[in-house]
Amino acid sequence: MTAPGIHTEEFQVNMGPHHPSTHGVCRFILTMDGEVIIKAEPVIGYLHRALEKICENRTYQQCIPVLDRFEYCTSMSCNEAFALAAEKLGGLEVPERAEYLRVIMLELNRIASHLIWFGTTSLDLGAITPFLYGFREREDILDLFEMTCGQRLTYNYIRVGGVAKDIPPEFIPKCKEFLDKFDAKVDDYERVLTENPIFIVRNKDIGVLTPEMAIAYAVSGPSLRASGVKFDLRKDDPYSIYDRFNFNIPVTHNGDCYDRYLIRIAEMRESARIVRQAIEQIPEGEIAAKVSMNYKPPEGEVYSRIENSRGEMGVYIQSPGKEKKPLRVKLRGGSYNQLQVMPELVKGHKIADVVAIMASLDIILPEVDR
Amino acid sequence: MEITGIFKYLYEQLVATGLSQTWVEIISLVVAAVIVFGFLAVMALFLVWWERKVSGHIQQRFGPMMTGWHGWRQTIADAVKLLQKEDITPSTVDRPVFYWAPIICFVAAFVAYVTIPFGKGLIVSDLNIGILFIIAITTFTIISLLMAGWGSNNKYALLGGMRSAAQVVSYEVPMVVAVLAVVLFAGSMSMVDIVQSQAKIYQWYIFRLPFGPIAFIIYIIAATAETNRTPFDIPEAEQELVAGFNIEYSGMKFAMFFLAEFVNMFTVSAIAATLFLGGWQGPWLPSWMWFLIKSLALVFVFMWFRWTYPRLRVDQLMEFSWKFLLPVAFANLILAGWMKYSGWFNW
Amino acid sequence: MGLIKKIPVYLERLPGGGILTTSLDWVFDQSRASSLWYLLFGTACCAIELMATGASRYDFDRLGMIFRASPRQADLIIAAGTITKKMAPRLRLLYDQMAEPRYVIAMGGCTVGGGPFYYDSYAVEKGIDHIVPVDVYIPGCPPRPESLLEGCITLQKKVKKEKIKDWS
Amino acid sequence: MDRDELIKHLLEKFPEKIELLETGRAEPFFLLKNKDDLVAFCESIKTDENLDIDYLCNIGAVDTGERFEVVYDVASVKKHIRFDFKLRFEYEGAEIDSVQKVWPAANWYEREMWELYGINIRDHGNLKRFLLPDDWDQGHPMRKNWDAPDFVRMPEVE
Repeated sequence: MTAPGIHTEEFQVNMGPHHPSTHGVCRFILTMDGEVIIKAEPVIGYLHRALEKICENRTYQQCIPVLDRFEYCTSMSCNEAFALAAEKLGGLEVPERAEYLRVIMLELNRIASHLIWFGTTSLDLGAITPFLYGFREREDILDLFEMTCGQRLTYNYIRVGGVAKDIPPEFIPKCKEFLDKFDAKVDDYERVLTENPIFIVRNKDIGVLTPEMAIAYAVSGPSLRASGVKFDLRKDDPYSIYDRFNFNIPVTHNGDCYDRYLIRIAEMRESARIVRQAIEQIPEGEIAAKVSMNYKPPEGEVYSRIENSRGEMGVYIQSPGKEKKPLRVKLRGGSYNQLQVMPELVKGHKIADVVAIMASLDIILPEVDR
Repeated sequence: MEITGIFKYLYEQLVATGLSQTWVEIISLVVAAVIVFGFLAVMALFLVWWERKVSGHIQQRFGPMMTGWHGWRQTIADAVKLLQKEDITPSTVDRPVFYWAPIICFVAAFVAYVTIPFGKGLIVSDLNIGILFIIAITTFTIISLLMAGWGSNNKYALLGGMRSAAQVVSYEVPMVVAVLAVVLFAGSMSMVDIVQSQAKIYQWYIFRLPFGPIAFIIYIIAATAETNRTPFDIPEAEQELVAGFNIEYSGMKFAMFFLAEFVNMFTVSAIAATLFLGGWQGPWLPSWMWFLIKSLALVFVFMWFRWTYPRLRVDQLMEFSWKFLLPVAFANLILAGWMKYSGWFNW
Repeated sequence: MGLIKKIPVYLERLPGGGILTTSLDWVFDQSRASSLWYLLFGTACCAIELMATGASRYDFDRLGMIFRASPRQADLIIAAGTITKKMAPRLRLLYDQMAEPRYVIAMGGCTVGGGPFYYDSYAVEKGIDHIVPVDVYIPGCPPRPESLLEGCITLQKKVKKEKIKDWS
Repeated sequence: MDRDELIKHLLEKFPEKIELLETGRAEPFFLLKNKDDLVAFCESIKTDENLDIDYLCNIGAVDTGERFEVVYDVASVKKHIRFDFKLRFEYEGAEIDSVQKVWPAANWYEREMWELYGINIRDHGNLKRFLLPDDWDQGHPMRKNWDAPDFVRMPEVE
């Protein structure tokens, strides 16, 4: 690229671990020729908190609060993944009302996580105001969560065998009120960013992920659906009661940053639809099966996975039988594989694109480092 | 309520004291410099506070509230705090370059006000090459950005410095061509003549269709790039280059860069007001008040840009300037030339 | 900085100089307290609460605190989130790069004393006070934005009590 | 292709190599007897056109107190198949082949297994430390018999 006579050598830049744009603490060693990146090597482990080792010394109910910190943007889905696995192990039956409460909380948490993604994506591309708008709606959802489980971020609400508490009477009206105004708000977001020429120019054909590479690197979730593969665990490997709601799966085909943006905006609307249907159909009844504090599932192992806002979140549990603590808990997050594929996506782009690609893949580091 | 009278009265007093002519000149220029410097320092502090309030209300929050009514003392608190900060000069730094960069940036920002007319007769010295002088001075900021980038001996600062030099140079050219269109019509480069050529409201260059509005828009776009503001704030893009060229500066050196940026913003909008919106012309209110209203309106437009637009990538930014802005600016200049020659629009 | 440290010594000798130093103290402390620029340093869940506090409902900017990306211009580190053994030297490096009157808020249980990762975790630092000197501890996992704001106000009170003489 | 067809298909394809573990759940669980034909087994299930396993969900190592186990959870995106299989081998000489050539996603999973458990991965490519601090010298922390001076276990409370 440079004139033949001039001697130029590569230039190594250290992006992270303390860097305003990397989500959490991830470090990239970028080997660059001028502004163009030749090789990017992620260095992780700055948030490795040994969650799996902790879960080996906890009973099943005690594991739930530890797993809240596994993926703190959507803690509900971490609880759900673990609870599903533990229930499959012991063959527990979850009452109807608990299933509905779980779906409502999961989908609200997916919207909240997408709003965090929407804020940080616009922040990374330089537009600071959409970050504030995204967090304004998220505060309403957090009020709903606070009403039921008292916490804003790490809920410890979905337990093995059901849910912790029933929703207060004013939850449903407040939730309806939020849902009614939410669609108009998503139109606002679309007006701010979707047709914004600078946003389009910064995201079109940047970091194109081909379907083959996506499946080879086990990328899942919105990033996989943006590459044209219609694969959503809620429809293809249905768990809990997702087969009772009708919602569709947004798919686009050219797999660049802009498509991943469009997919997540559409998913926010779909989740709102699911929550609206779940509120109408929610039956009465008790909210948790009778599970003792030191619940001892029979000997065996299971890998159960659910659709999280960042892809497939899987929990593998092996129980030794007569113990109240699991022998081994292996956690799998969606960002783990997306960060693994990122060096391939980043080659040949500029340093400003690394930020755009990372924001569009919605990578956060607790899922990667566990 | 014209305040030019006060200066005339002071000048006569000075002459009456019987000092020699050169001494009188020196003293009057020193007094003018101190007044302009004081006005601009206060204006910079006000602009910083105003930007935080405007950004707050655009983002549905309050902005500074705790220091005085609606936080009016906030920027004073920031300035005094920056005074107390330890002024770190890292050991590996290229000492003279690192030391002089903020000073050049600061001085360049203030010297441009020599030929800007604040009101009727309120001008430090009315050079007949007024606008050319201003454009020449404002390009000094490139040198200071490069010096800051190179001097801090930090990879991010170097990247930030290189980017800012490339950006300001490439947006200088369309800006000059846009200003040339106005100068062509006004017939003189002195700022006072330009303002006087826009006596009536329909004579403002922004309303001189078709070349006026195009020149105004090109000027505003180039001005946003000139002052490194979004959507062109590549040099200190927090997300990519941590803090761009001023990554190694702390305490008073950083404060100089920070204030210079806001003074530059006011300079650019003052020039735009003088060239396109008829400077201090305006009914009823005194002339200097009109000048302030027009400049602050344009400053608000710049702030508005910052809090709505994302950031462009470096190569897109260069492409936009060379491949789009410059051809349009030249076409506009030719159009202005034809309009002037054909005399159709010469009202 | 050097010059400012010597002012109180000269002022004391003047008659009535004491009043001047106290009023000078007041001006410096008020300005330092009401414009604490915090460094963008969030590692884990508390970083999300830090962002939520920066957002419109619990706005940080009301206290005059804006985020700065470079440690040189920040005078407050809010250590938000778990500090693992691999991250500890980075935190110390950032703290050393900050300009002199600097403060640290330890936000969240993990930074106060290991939090939920105190038992059974081989990779988490049990609290950060042996890495950086901490001024205000905020318990909670993650602490609510109100408690984070209350922590900042406590830090402001502490800053308002400092004297120029005993600057390090 | 539902569960019984899948089990019948796999059992006839690899009669003596694998055996079904009774878990009574939707996803069948197989045990690969000999760990040396791991790569052959993975390649055949990937290329087999009516299986088409192209999506590797997860690789997890387990230290059951007396031996190692490595669990592979695989799935097919197109055919909606999902099943798991695992290997069992003793502590000393713990060494398995890398399945990176079959599924590139395995790279980091194997690297993590090597770092936290000490299971050596043959011809892996870049077996470097990436989760633990660079100056970590206290062995492989995820093993059951691992201990360290500042490692505090939660006290039993009844």
